[in-house]
Amino acid sequence: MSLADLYREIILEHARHPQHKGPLDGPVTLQAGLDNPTCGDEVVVQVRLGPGGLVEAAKFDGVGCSISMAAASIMSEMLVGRTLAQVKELTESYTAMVSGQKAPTDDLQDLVAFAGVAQFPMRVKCAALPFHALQKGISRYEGGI
Amino acid sequence: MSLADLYREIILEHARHPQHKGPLDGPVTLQAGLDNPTCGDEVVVQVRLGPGGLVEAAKFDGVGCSISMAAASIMSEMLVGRTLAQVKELTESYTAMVSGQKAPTDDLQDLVAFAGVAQFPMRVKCAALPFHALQKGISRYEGGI
Amino acid sequence: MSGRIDRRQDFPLLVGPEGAELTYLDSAATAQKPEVVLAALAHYYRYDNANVYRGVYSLAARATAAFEAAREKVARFIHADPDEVVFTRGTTESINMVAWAWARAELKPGDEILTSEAEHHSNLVPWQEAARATGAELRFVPLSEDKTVSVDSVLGAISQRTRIVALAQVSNVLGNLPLEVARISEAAHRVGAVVLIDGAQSVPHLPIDVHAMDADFVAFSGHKMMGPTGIGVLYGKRQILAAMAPFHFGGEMISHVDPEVSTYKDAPQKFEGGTPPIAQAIGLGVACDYLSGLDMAQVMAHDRRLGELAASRLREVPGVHVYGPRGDRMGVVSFNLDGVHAHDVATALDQQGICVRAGHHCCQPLMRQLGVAATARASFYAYNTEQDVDKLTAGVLSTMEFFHHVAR
Amino acid sequence: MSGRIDRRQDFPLLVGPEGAELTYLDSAATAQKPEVVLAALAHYYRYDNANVYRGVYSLAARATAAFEAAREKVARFIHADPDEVVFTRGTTESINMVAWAWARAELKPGDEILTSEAEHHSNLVPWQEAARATGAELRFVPLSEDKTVSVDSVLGAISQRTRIVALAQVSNVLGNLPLEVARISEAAHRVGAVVLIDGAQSVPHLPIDVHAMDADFVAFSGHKMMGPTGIGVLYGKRQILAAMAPFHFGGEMISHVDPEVSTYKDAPQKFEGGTPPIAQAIGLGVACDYLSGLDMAQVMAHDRRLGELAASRLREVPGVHVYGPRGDRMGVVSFNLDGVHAHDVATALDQQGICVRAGHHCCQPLMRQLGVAATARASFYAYNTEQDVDKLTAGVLSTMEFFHHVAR
Ligand SMILES: Cc1ncc(COP(=O)(O)O)c(C=O)c1O
Ligand SMILES: Cc1ncc(COP(=O)(O)O)c(C=O)c1O
Repeated sequence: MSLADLYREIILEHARHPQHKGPLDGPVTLQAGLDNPTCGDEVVVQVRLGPGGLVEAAKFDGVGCSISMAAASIMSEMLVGRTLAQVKELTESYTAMVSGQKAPTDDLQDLVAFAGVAQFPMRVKCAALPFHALQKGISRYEGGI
Repeated sequence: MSLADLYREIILEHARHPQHKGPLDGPVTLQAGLDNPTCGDEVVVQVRLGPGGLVEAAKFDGVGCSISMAAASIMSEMLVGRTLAQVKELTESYTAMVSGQKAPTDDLQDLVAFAGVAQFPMRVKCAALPFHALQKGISRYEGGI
Repeated sequence: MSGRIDRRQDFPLLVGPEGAELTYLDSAATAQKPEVVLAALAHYYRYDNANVYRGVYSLAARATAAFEAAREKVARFIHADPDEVVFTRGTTESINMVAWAWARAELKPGDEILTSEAEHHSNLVPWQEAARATGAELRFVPLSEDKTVSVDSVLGAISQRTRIVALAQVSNVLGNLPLEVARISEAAHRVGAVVLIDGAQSVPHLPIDVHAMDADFVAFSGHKMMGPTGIGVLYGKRQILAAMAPFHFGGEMISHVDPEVSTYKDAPQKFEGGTPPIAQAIGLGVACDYLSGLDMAQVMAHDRRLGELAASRLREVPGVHVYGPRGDRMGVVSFNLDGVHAHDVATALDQQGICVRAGHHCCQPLMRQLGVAATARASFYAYNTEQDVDKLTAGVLSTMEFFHHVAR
Repeated sequence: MSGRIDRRQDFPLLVGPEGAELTYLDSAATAQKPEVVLAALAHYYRYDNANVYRGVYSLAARATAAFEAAREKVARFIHADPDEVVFTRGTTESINMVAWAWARAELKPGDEILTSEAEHHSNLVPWQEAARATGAELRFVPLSEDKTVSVDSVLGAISQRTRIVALAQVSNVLGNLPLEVARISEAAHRVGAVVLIDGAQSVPHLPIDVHAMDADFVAFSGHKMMGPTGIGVLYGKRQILAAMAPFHFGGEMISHVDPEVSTYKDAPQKFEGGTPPIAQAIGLGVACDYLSGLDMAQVMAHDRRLGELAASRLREVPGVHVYGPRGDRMGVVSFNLDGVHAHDVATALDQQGICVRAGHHCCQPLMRQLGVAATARASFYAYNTEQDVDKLTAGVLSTMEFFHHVAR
């Protein structure tokens, strides 16, 4: 395992120039914040559903390491145009990959760059953080909270 | 070290037939109770000083193992006729012997039987208990309490 | 089947430093440790030593993984979930944690704490203090003739005012068969009370399923189950741990800390402020695996067999009194010799290479119930054998001899 | 003289399982253990393992003697008397013991607890809770420009209402030179306040004389001073321990137990309810001897030399920020790289065999004072060498390189 296996170019790029960062303008359908108290990373995810229940816009905000910030950035980008069911599927697929339970699959697209995280056990939480926040937002929304 | 080195005949004899056991009749000049919470042994010592500041009577009461009961019995016997200063000297000499800091000396008389205790570290407290109660009584008396 | 286990060779202390056989009969005070546990401690310190949770480097990852794997092993051993396993220093701290963090928040005047006079001081004094602090009342289950606690008398003593039932599953003096906790839990829960089981003498010696017992808390010590000193467990049901306030405030149990106010993590971390006993938890995990390898049903059968054998042999010796149940029992056997103090018995046996404990066994009220100042106590574990019982019986006979005939 | 110590060979983890050199720079989180400490643990379990105080047999006598000898060694190490040394699990438990048993009995509304925003959570959160429980007020010493606590600002912040001053002698983030505690004690005692020193980062690294410091309490952890996990100390002045209520109620801390009420032993036993961490105390005693053998003045000089060297080397790297005092300092060096998160720095260094910690170091309020979310931290001990500083500097340079140039 070399450092470059973890920090793929696309991760460093997104960490340096995060996409979809900042508050979501307009109506917010679901949102949630989550942090990792052990390391201090914090991320907030906001999503708006549009016609047909498709994600119309997604944004994140927060502070953290390149892994968590890049994951939040790529995630936000990929959410747009998906149904909640598809978002949940993607989330499961991704978290299984970063925790080493599953090999990367094509549906993960750019998120495949995080496959190396599985070799760095203390960084799995960083990579999963934005997706866990998203999950929290979804289950709150579905629970009517 | 054999068992007979610890439990000399005179010790077993006094343990079976303790002398000076029970409450002191008549005036009590000084007294104190002490226990060893770890093992549950308890001893109370009562002393009356007579003319010339000599011990006129000494009694003990309590429950405990043969070592502590025999020590109390022999101690009570030996106190009679001594001044408080002599009693204190005897106490120091004895406790030094049972804790292994000093070889037995003639002034200890029958108490020399407890010399073997020094080889049984967990029993030193038993042998010293009645003398520690006595010390407590003396310092209370001298402190005017 | 037969409860015959022979694993002496795994216990360096028992085979003796220079081949001197030691007859160690004080496992109720602390157990000897198998080599695998010592090896796990050394391995941890030599190859994985780092603080847990806090570091991102690989060494810290190894330490954290080993520590959490230990929690899983302990959880599996008692059929709990890992997040219900709080690491403490031992039974005493586990019970005190409940007496401070749960009882002081929950109890009020009029409430009753139900315990017994047969308890170890560690399951009595914390409740005395909690009662004093909250105004709750301490009540005692009436003891049976043999001074043991029976389920029926517990059921009879539970009232509408009972808020907590705190009892040892096996007494460290009487060696009773384990209380049927499930029946107690059912009755206690019916009146809205919680159940705390002092498992110090049961968890090491029998198969334990905390969910089947349905107790709210179970406290036990690692050192009595072949694990290291300095580690113990408070098992707590998920919901009760979630509602309970933390006890040790500080590093690693917090979520957010502002200068004036803080928020806390979920259980079990919430209750594990500060650097935990990392190596000790790992050692305890290995001890659990070792015991599971022996099969806890076998361990219990072995224990019972030696306890029953020792009790009946000692009862045959004229002038020996054996306390506790007359028939079926666990491997804890308290006894006294007529006219010989328990300390003298222990010293005499020690001279013959037999380690038994003498004293009040941290059970002063029970001693008073038994009408004695102290007892001698032999207690067995998986590494003991029938030969150890033979030696004990022979040792007691010769002690009797020495004090009653010799040197008269 | 020069503070040059080279004892790597005593630390199995540092020479590596199969010869792989590890650059361990996280001793502020936990220290590595010398072989003599591991040998003492193994020896205890193999040859002396028995419960303390409780048995009259020879094995128990050996265990008790070893345990009490350990207390004497620790006492000697900090120039205390043995009965002023209470064994706990670590700094966190030691401070919580004071916050529960002392503070909750002594503090009332209007009283002030004086601490700082530079404290470890373990010396902050217990006081937040004690303040909330008693109505006392939490006050913070103003920090200097470099965010350290200075004696002068402490003296200025002590008021007639101050009842306790609770401060770390050395910060686990800033690596300041040790506070001159004696001056603080004098001022605090003048207004009737007590002083608690969090010695987690000072006791392991410098000569300590608690009587000269005149602090009322000093808390520290064994695992940070080359001892085992699961053991720590609360030093308390004899009079204050005598007046303080116990905290862990149960076995071996009692004097007399009646069903309804109990009396307690004197300190230190009063505070050590239940089976103590016996093996761990013995290991800590050996660690104290090992450190004394190195000479604590040398240990401190070595620490300072490496800390000052690392800080100045890192400061020379463009884009690196080093926190804490600019000149003289101890061997704890927190830093950040422009545009690279501390976790990424730690992972990058780990790939080069260098262990540094990254995060808030259990000091969230201090992080806010420093205006950062996290820092990387290198911390040194007697087994580290100048080569370790070289590796750190080279590692930081190549990390900078990787994140700023490679893969752009
Ligand atoms: C300054 C300071 N105080 C307290 C602690 C807590 O020590 P422990 O985790 O051993 O209880 C630490 C160590 O993390 C520390 O550095
Ligand atoms: C029944 C019982 N409860 C509690 C304890 C206390 O355990 P520890 O000393 O490990 O805290 C013991 C052991 O001495 C025990 O036998």
